[in-house]
Amino acid sequence: MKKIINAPGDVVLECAEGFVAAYGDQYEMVPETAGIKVKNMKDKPALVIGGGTGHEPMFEFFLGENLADASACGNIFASPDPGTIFRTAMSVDRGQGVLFVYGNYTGDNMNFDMAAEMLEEEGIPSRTVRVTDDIASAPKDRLYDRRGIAGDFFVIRIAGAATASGLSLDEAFRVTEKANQNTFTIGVGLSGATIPGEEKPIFTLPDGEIEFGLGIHGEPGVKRTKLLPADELVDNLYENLLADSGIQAGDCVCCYVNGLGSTTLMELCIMNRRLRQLLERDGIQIHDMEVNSLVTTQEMAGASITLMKVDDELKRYYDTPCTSPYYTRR
Amino acid sequence: MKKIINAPGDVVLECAEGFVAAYGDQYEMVPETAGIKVKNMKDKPALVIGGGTGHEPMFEFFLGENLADASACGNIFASPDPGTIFRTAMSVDRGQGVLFVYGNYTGDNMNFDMAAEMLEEEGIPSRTVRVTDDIASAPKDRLYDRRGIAGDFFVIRIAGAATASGLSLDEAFRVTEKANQNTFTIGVGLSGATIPGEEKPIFTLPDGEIEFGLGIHGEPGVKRTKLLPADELVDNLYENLLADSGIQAGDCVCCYVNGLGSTTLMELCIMNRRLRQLLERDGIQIHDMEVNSLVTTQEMAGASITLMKVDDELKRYYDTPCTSPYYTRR
Amino acid sequence: MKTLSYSAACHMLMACADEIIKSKPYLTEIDSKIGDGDHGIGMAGGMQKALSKLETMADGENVYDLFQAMGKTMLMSMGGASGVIFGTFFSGGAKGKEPSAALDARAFAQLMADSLAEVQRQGKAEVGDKTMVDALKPAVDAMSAYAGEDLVEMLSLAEEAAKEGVEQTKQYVAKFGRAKSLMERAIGYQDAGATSIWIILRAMRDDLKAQEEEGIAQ
Amino acid sequence: MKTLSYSAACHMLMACADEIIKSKPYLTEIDSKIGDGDHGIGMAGGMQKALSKLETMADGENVYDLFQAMGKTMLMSMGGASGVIFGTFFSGGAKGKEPSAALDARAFAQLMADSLAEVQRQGKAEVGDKTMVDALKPAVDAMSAYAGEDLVEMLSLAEEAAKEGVEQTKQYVAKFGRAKSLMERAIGYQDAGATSIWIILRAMRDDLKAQEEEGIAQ
Ligand SMILES: Nc1ncnc2c1ncn2[C@@H]1O[C@H](COP(=O)(O)OP(=O)(O)O)[C@@H](O)[C@H]1O
Ligand SMILES: Nc1ncnc2c1ncn2[C@@H]1O[C@H](COP(=O)(O)OP(=O)(O)O)[C@@H](O)[C@H]1O
Ligand SMILES: [Mg+2]
Ligand SMILES: [Mg+2]
Ligand SMILES: [Mg+2]
Ligand SMILES: [Mg+2]
Repeated sequence: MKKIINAPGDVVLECAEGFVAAYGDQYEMVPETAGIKVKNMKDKPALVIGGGTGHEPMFEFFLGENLADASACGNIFASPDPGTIFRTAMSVDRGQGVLFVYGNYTGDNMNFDMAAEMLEEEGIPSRTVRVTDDIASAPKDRLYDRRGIAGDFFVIRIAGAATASGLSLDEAFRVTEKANQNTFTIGVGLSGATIPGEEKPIFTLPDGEIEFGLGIHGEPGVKRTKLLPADELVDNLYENLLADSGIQAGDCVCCYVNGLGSTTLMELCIMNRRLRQLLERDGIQIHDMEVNSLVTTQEMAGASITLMKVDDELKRYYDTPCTSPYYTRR
Repeated sequence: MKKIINAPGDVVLECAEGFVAAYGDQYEMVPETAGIKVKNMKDKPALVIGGGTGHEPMFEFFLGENLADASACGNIFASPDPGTIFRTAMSVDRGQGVLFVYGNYTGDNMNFDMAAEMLEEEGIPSRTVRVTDDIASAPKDRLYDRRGIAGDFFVIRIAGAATASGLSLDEAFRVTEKANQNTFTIGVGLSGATIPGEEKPIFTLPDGEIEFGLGIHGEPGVKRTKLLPADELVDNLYENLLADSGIQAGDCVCCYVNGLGSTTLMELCIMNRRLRQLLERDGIQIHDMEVNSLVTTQEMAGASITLMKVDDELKRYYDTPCTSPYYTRR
Repeated sequence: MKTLSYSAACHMLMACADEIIKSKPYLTEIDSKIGDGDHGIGMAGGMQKALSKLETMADGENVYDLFQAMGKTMLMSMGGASGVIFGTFFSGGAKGKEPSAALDARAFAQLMADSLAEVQRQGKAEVGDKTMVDALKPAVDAMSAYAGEDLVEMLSLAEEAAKEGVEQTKQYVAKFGRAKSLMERAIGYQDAGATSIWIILRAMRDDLKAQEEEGIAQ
Repeated sequence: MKTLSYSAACHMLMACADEIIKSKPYLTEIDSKIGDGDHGIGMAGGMQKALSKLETMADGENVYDLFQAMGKTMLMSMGGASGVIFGTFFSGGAKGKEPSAALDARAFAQLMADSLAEVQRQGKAEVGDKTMVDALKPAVDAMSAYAGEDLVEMLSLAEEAAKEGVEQTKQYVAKFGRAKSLMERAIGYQDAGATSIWIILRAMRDDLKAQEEEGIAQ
């Protein structure tokens, strides 16, 4: 895969600089990091997200009004160091503490926890929500082992609305963790992806095969099958989601069909069409549906379906309008 | 390339249905077509865009407040028939006429012109702007032969703002045509793309090579080179744009870096970083910059740079806020 | 056959549609080589709609109406450049003509010539651009040059010229459609649209001949 | 060598950094086979920063400060899992220890054992998971089992155990990092982080031996 880059070691910083070059009226770099922050930070608990880069727009650019306040960015698919996370948090702390939201991966957990300790030494309280939506990554009884994938989108939206709503850090944490507990995703991979500067794709799939449960860094999934028609594929993903989440008739959900990079919006919409049919068939109420590619894996082909079971409280935060260059809700 | 579809013949309709499944509060199908329209059409000249599908979100989904009112959709990369265009226009006409905006391609021109004749027979006036921003597709003295590519984005935004601003059809046409005359794009392709249901990619590039001036349906470009570093690539595209457009120090421009499908936002931001450096170096004023993938070619890898030279009038329409699921400006 | 009556014309146009529908896999295969493989699908779809339309028109009187209805139906359902091009091939020449109950060889040749002119006005293609014009132009030329009165004979000449035109397209680089991006690589392959024109002209000839032999026609 | 003085320890840690920096292409090559090829780059980058830090610490007194500074510098600059893991390898055991001007074999072995514990607390890897723990655990076991007083001899045993540990990683499937996605296909290749541990222990041994021979050390 050819990539439009300069030196591979510079991609993360240059990417952020190019974003600020375009959207510098709203955003600025966090000093001494490759992360970005909002320019006019409000008086509220700070929401800091982050992790490895390469999933754009997620993390890096998922900032704005009622979204996150700053992103702590590591290298591609690699966690930022604790210093970067600490500086990022400090840059947006307004004396009301910091809520960290990121995907549940060993590297991120270790580095963010260290940053949290550093904040504590400065007397700044923090809370952490590790997104664990990927139902294929570990069985139900090892929830703490589940990875965070496209569900980041929902959990961070709730966190953004909650931290901006006047809630205390502890309350915003509670609501966000509740969103996380109610968010379930399963994905399917169709082809590999290449990291800028590398020669080989991070994984490959035989011609005509797809992999269920594949992670957003190419982590192995749960089964390989032949390519299925879209409807059958969605049926399959949906059944897994319902079985794992226990979502049933009468429940109310927000839905998100996410593309991994090179899967087209056309394909994602075709999937969403079937998803709606299934939910309606099963008497599950649809609070909202989104179709987009917000949590990507470079040029990987594939998609995931996320369901977030919502009660009145989660709906209220979900319905809060939010703005950013790549995702807006009014 | 594997695609997530059902029957290849159903992709266009199912795609639209899946979009409406998600965003049905704002949009609905145009009866008897695979196109979409806004639900609450205002009293104003109607803005109808369209053409072949497969460029999502462009055309199909580029509708909303201060954007287009309806899209007339053909098959993938193939113009809709005149009946479809006619029905689409009728569905949003409010007695103030119809402004058509679409890319300049023989097939689209023939079909839209026939639809315009049909409207005329019904006593409905229409005006047409054919986007001709691709400077690589024909020399300056054959402007009418130039294709419409990513510049669709700017021209349709201006058209959306103009038709919603209280201007008459003729005035909105004049402003939109002015935007078109001042919009210049050049692109580069890095890899091919496959149409759903087809086996072979629509074109292929040798390993490590890129093609300048490639069209958004795989039309041949003007030269092939080795893959260049991002900055060098941008320098090259930029020089071509300046030479062709005559944009110079003191002029004011809106800029758009567009990805073709599988080129990541990271790469596009890296390109934009350099673009800003060049414009600042040359004393060209930047009114606005956007980095996104709004005019795509399935999973093609590549990107283009668009410059629109703006005066006070164009700036005013450009700055009008607009909303749609995949592009919003506030 | 010296005059083409309304009912004979209707029969003939339905035969054209049948032949194109039968040739769907063949046309698709040709379009796959250098195009996007949808020509057979598109043409067959349009022809199917045209057939249904013609079936409702048994009782008409103006021959030109048949050509116009056929073209318009294709035009309004197919989309793409070929919807307009082939729609216009059928309807373009008939447009604005004085109603007529039958056509002689002269009138038929004129109809085809006017259709060609309209196709070229719409599509801007010239001979050598690797399009259906490469088959249609020589066929029209052959018909215009024909001094006799026999429609079957005239259409035989047209069919031969079209066939030769299809052959010629193999050596051209394409100026329209998907094949354009292949540049020199399109050389050696025939154009799908030109092939359709040949099939249509052949179907016309064969059908009129059969009608004559069966004595249905005068 | 029976005691590791502050200055000898500083020299030794700088030698570790030098060796890793020199091994950058080798480590990169190993990581390319089953990882993402950045291990050499990451380690060399962290070590470079650590070197600069150690250069400013010539005048210190507490040996543990050196280990802590080295680890913290790596931790705060490298990122990823390996930044924490290798940072913790250097600083984890030193944390909370009473200040000390020198270390004997016992204290050094204890320092390494405590570091291992801290690495495992952070990273959750066990022997057999194809990580640096596969080299570090046997090395720590060898040091803990060593009853003598000679640091060079003890580190030789550690180096041998680590080398054997690296060898063992070839037969494992990975439980962490990029190699995880290769599953069985990772078998046959050694782990990059384990290789780094071996290089570090070898550098410690070689440097102390050289210091002893040059009579710099006591
Ligand atoms: N401008 C044109 N003038 C005449 N014929 C054309 C023109 N453009 C396309 N064609 C004909 O249409 C054929 C392709 O038709 P089809 O495959 O149905 O459409 P598409 O190219 O949209 O897939 C070509 O083989 C060519 O003969
Ligand atoms: N959880 C862990 N525990 C112990 N060592 C680990 C762990 N995760 C990774 N490692 C070590 O880190 C090495 C990879 O380092 P490096 O290539 O720098 O990082 P990355 O995997 O982020 O590219 C592996 O070879 C392994 O030895
Ligand atoms: Mg075709
Ligand atoms: Mg086609
Ligand atoms: Mg890495
Ligand atoms: Mg690595």
